[in-house]
Amino acid sequence: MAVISYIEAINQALREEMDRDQKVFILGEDVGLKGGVFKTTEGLYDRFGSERVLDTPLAESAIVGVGIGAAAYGFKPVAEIQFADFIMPAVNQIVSEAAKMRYRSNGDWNCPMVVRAPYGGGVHGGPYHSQCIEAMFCNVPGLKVVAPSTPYDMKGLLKSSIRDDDPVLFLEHKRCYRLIKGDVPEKDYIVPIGKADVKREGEDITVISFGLTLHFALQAAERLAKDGYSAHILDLRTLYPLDKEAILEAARKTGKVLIVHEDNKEGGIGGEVAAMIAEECLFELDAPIKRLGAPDVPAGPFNGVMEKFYMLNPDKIYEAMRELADF
Amino acid sequence: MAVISYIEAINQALREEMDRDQKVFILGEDVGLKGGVFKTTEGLYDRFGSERVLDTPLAESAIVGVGIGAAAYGFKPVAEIQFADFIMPAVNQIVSEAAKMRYRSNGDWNCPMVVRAPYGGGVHGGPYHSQCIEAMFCNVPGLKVVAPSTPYDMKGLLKSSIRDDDPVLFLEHKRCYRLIKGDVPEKDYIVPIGKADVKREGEDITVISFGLTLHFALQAAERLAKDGYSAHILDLRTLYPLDKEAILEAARKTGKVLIVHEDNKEGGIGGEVAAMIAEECLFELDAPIKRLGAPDVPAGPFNGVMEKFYMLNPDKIYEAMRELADF
Amino acid sequence: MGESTAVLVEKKHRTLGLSDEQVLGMYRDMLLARKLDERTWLLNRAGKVPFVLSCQGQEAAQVGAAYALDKEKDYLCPYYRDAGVVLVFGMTARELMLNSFARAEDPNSGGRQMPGHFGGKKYRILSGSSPVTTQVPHAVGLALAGRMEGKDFVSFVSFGEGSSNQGDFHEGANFAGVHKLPVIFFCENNRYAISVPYSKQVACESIADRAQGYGFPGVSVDGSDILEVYRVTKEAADRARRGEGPTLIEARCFRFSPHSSDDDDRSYRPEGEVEEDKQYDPLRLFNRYLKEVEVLTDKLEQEIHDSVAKIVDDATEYAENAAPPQPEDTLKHVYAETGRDGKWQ
Amino acid sequence: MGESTAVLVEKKHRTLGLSDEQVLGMYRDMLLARKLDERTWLLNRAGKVPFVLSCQGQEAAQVGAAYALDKEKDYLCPYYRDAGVVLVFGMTARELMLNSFARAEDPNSGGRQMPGHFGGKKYRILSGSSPVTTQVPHAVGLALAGRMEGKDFVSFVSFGEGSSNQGDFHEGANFAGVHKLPVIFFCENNRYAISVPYSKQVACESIADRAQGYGFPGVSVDGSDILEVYRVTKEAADRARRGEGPTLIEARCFRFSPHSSDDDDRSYRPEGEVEEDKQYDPLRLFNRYLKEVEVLTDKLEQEIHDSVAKIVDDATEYAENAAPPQPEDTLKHVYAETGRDGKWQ
Ligand SMILES: Cc1ncc(C[n+]2csc(CCOP(=O)(O)OP(=O)(O)O)c2C)c(N)n1
Ligand SMILES: Cc1ncc(C[n+]2csc(CCOP(=O)(O)OP(=O)(O)O)c2C)c(N)n1
Ligand SMILES: [Mg+2]
Ligand SMILES: [Mg+2]
Repeated sequence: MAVISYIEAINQALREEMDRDQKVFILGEDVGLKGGVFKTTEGLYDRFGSERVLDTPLAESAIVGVGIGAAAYGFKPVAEIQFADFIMPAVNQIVSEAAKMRYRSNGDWNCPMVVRAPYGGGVHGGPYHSQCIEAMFCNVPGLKVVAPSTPYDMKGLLKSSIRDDDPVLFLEHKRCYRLIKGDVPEKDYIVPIGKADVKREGEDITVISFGLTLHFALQAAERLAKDGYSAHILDLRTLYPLDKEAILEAARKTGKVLIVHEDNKEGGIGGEVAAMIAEECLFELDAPIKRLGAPDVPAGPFNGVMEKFYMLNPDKIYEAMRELADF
Repeated sequence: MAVISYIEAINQALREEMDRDQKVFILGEDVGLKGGVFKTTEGLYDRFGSERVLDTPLAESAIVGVGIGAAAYGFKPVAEIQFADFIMPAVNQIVSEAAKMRYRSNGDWNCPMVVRAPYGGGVHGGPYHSQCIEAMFCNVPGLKVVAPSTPYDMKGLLKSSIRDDDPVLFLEHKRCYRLIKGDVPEKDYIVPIGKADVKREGEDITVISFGLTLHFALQAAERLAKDGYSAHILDLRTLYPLDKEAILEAARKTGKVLIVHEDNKEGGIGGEVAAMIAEECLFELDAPIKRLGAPDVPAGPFNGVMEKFYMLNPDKIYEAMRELADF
Repeated sequence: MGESTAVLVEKKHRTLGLSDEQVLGMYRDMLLARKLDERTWLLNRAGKVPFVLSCQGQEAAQVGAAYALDKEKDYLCPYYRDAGVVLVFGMTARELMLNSFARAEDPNSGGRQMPGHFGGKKYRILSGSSPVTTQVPHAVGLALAGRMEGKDFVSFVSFGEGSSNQGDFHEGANFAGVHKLPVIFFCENNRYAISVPYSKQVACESIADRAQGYGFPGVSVDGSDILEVYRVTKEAADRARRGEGPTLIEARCFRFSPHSSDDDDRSYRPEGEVEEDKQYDPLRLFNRYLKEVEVLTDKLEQEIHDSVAKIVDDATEYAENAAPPQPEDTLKHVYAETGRDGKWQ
Repeated sequence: MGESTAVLVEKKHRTLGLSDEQVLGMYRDMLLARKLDERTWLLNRAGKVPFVLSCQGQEAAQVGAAYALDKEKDYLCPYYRDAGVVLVFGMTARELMLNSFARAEDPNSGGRQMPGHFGGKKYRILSGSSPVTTQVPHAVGLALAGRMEGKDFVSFVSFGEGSSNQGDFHEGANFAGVHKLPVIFFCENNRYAISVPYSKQVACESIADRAQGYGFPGVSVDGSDILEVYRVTKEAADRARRGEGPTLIEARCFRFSPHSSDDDDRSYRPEGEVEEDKQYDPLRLFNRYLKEVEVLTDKLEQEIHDSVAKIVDDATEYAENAAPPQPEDTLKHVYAETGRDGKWQ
């Protein structure tokens, strides 16, 4: 085991998968010579050359669309969208094409590609370098949406996503890139897509989250522990399709559920999580299903004061956890 | 009062608003000379000319983007997307631009435009002329999403949307176009955006729906009445932001809630509706919050047998209602 | 002079390296495309086939272009009118009719998609969708994949002129231009996008003018002249295979039918226009050529027409009687069903 | 010969109808843009301003183009480097600094957007966003609105050459071409899209080549030559106002800075390239011209530099001391707050 950062885990996963399978290649803006604006692809251009780490023109629909063609042929493209906010021009290719290729061809063709996209706020990015975009894609059968929170999950899930036979939208929280560090085994391993993970065992309340807010919740749980309450924390990891079984199990465990995500509350994926619980184990609950998200305004004012107001943090999450525990 | 069809209500609303306000104009593919592929804009080209009923090149991002520019200037564009499925290329303009224009400019600019889009299945449209697309947009602050079910609401809500100072995504169920008829006053009236509407009073169960399935639910309610159960039916009408108050009131009314929509169940807007109820009035419920939607596969196989399997209908809804009533 | 013209014209297909058998095959494929198309309209009016998208008027462009490609290795991203293209690449009349009837056995989509949404791995035809122009970047991706594998196949993508106004055309063409990929961008310009005439769609004279902005050649060709279409497409394919990059071809065609079986074109097409356009019926023009050069005799013509009629009858009967999908098939093929390592279960 | 050159050159701005005062104003605006830019880098390195997007190297293109427009009526959809454009249209140094410091009083966005995201109704500058090229169709929409109202304003939209590869460029340009709208598409080609050099972005020689595909003129101009930029933009504006439709202009520029304050260009730019490019520093070239034609004396130069320095100091101080937004301001302006009939409450 070695302690590495969230971003290092990405870089390692990419490198190892490219070593392992000649069909894996990367395409995107500035991914080559520059190694990506966040340096996620650093060193790969030198190692694999300009054809397998392809600097593309500035055109997201083509990045995904060209990837789809190559994937249908049998390659394993890993397309990078520089910021998740800039995935919008590629929505048609992702939703109408990648996600439906298998279904519409009655299983004749498929589209094994990964679309990586750094999302999330807290980086002084303003309204177009801060958004959470998962809700837009968590209603698209044929697509999988993955969003790891730890270096271990990151590496294992990115590998799974690259090896998957279907398209995966792979969300990386950019604030986590260098902030989050953790143990990662030296040898090859994968983490299965579609499985949530308990990140903390507890008895009093259940918190369901992912990404940056998962870490905030873990911090808040420490503080809550001092109050005498123990929090059970589930990391969704895969956002679509959701791991319903794990969600229900976690909800039943304590009977008090708080769902936390960075995205706006209304229409965020917390709604689906809450609905699953309310449909399947309502009578096992001891409290209303609480949700904590951003206010329903466009994500991420640039000004620091406003950004702080907008973003969740461990304190805000602690308050909500405490309130639920007291319920 | 006159009995008119759902599509006639659209045509009337457009004509009256264009008569009323010189700043209203229509743009889209085939909206002019042909009067639209569904004939929603029939007669308007003759009445208002080629400039106010503008046949555009086949390019959805430009249709919306050009509309945004004209709206910012002070016009009231009504952009038509020929089928809701083809809105995908315009997602960037809708989500990044129209919806955020007011916010990002600190209120200096705004974007009073309507984007009309015929959605929904049951018309032998296959995977690209059948989709429900609302879930993709019901998480976008700055945008409003409206989806009327009756001719009365259609006319009143389309007028409100055109008069609104902010962008409205206006969803028309294409199966309802000629299927649904109803009373509409002769004189000018509007229906406010943001308000749900009780379409049937009842005591035993609450059904929350909109669009085509709302009508199916009304039919099912008649059948259920013969079983001795009365259904309370709420029509959401505005899908974003949701009318939380009305939703909670309807849920409290019977304590048993079934949410029905044509869209896929997972990630459909039923999740948000259920979550609101589970968060705000959980202890007033007598049954789990049930949801009925399409199976989680891409919408709308072309083959009739499969399409029938995929789509909801009054029978399927009746079964779910009856089960909940018996609970 | 009639003589010498005939000789001159005769030289044409031979000069292009096409044998008499080949041009007869081309004629047959055009005719088959036309006759299948006519049949689907009848079936539609009889309530047996819910939807039709026509190739009528564009058969020369389609068959001419497809013959210029290598059926054994090239990849296709056709659009919904391209019955003529996919027939040449091996799709059978039965398969096309299965598609029209949306039967379980339809190799394109098993009845899941509307007719005209072609696809078939065995023919190297990538599955297409309804949102126009999305196939353009796909073709570029196929070409990129071929280049990475050191293959010499060409990737052929077709679309209407209206569709060339979508962003995906621009982005795809530019990508191919930058990477000099072996792609043929084939625009079938029938001067209408549903009801919108050419003058309201684009302001350039020819769609081929757009190639300049991507750094590769653009060629405009009479789409009713199958041999000319063959010639320019062959040149493009040769260029592509030599590693010299993409070509944009505009084939100037006519649309003899309404946009689709749901459309009534009388509300927007000038009266008599279609009749006038039919002067340039590619089928008639090629028939005339083949007779002039004495490759097609009256007897041969009769044989071909009879055999095509039989094929169409057989295909119709076969497809009409073929089984529909099972209702529960609706749930299949959303994701891969059997896993590899790390795969979805 | 030196003499006669000077005279010839002198004729240049006069021939273009520009007075000495005007060219001095242009020089001042270029200098102000440059100096404000330099200051924000210092402030960034000092930790006071979180982000910088630079105009350095593109000032001649920006100021030259903006001078060719009518500040009293034309509309702008600028991009993030266009400090030079918005300054000419009236945005003040203080306002730009308020933008950099993300203060409440910032007229562009009240601190909501990153620096360089311009907007201001009073200046007819439509608010811009970060996803590149979305502003192109907006400019077309503004022009359409003007046409519908019978106004004769021109709509000016600028973007980088990398951004010209987005679908929105194509769709917007085509729309304007079809409807012959008064739009100037102004591409500031600095040969890089962040790290990606021109050769990996496009395969055509000049971005102006793309105009042909939209049926209107494309012009490539030396973006370091402010008078040439002025000339071609003036021509485009005149054409537009005469109802003759759009023009695409490529201004060949240089990027003297890294892409942004978050970028380190040493990893991808050849050593010495920037230094070499600085031979064509538009500010220096214009200074030389103005001196050659004896419009700019040493004394005047000193005065202008001093006054610009003062303006920059004042703007910095003003903005640094200006109030930040209130936290709760975050919740404002999602929708209209006061209703008209039928409106959201
Ligand atoms: C993105 C998108 N928008 C709209 C449509 C509806 N539509 C189908 S075909 C068509 C016209 C296509 O015209 P053209 O590209 O010229 O091809 P043609 O049908 O003339 O061969 C339109 C508008 C669509 N399929 N996809
Ligand atoms: C749609 C979109 N994709 C990616 C980005 C990230 N990005 C910002 S600027 C830029 C490069 C722009 O290059 P160019 O258009 O040449 O303008 P320049 O910065 O060189 O002036 C990129 C890739 C973006 N802002 N928007
Ligand atoms: Mg056409
Ligand atoms: Mg550039």
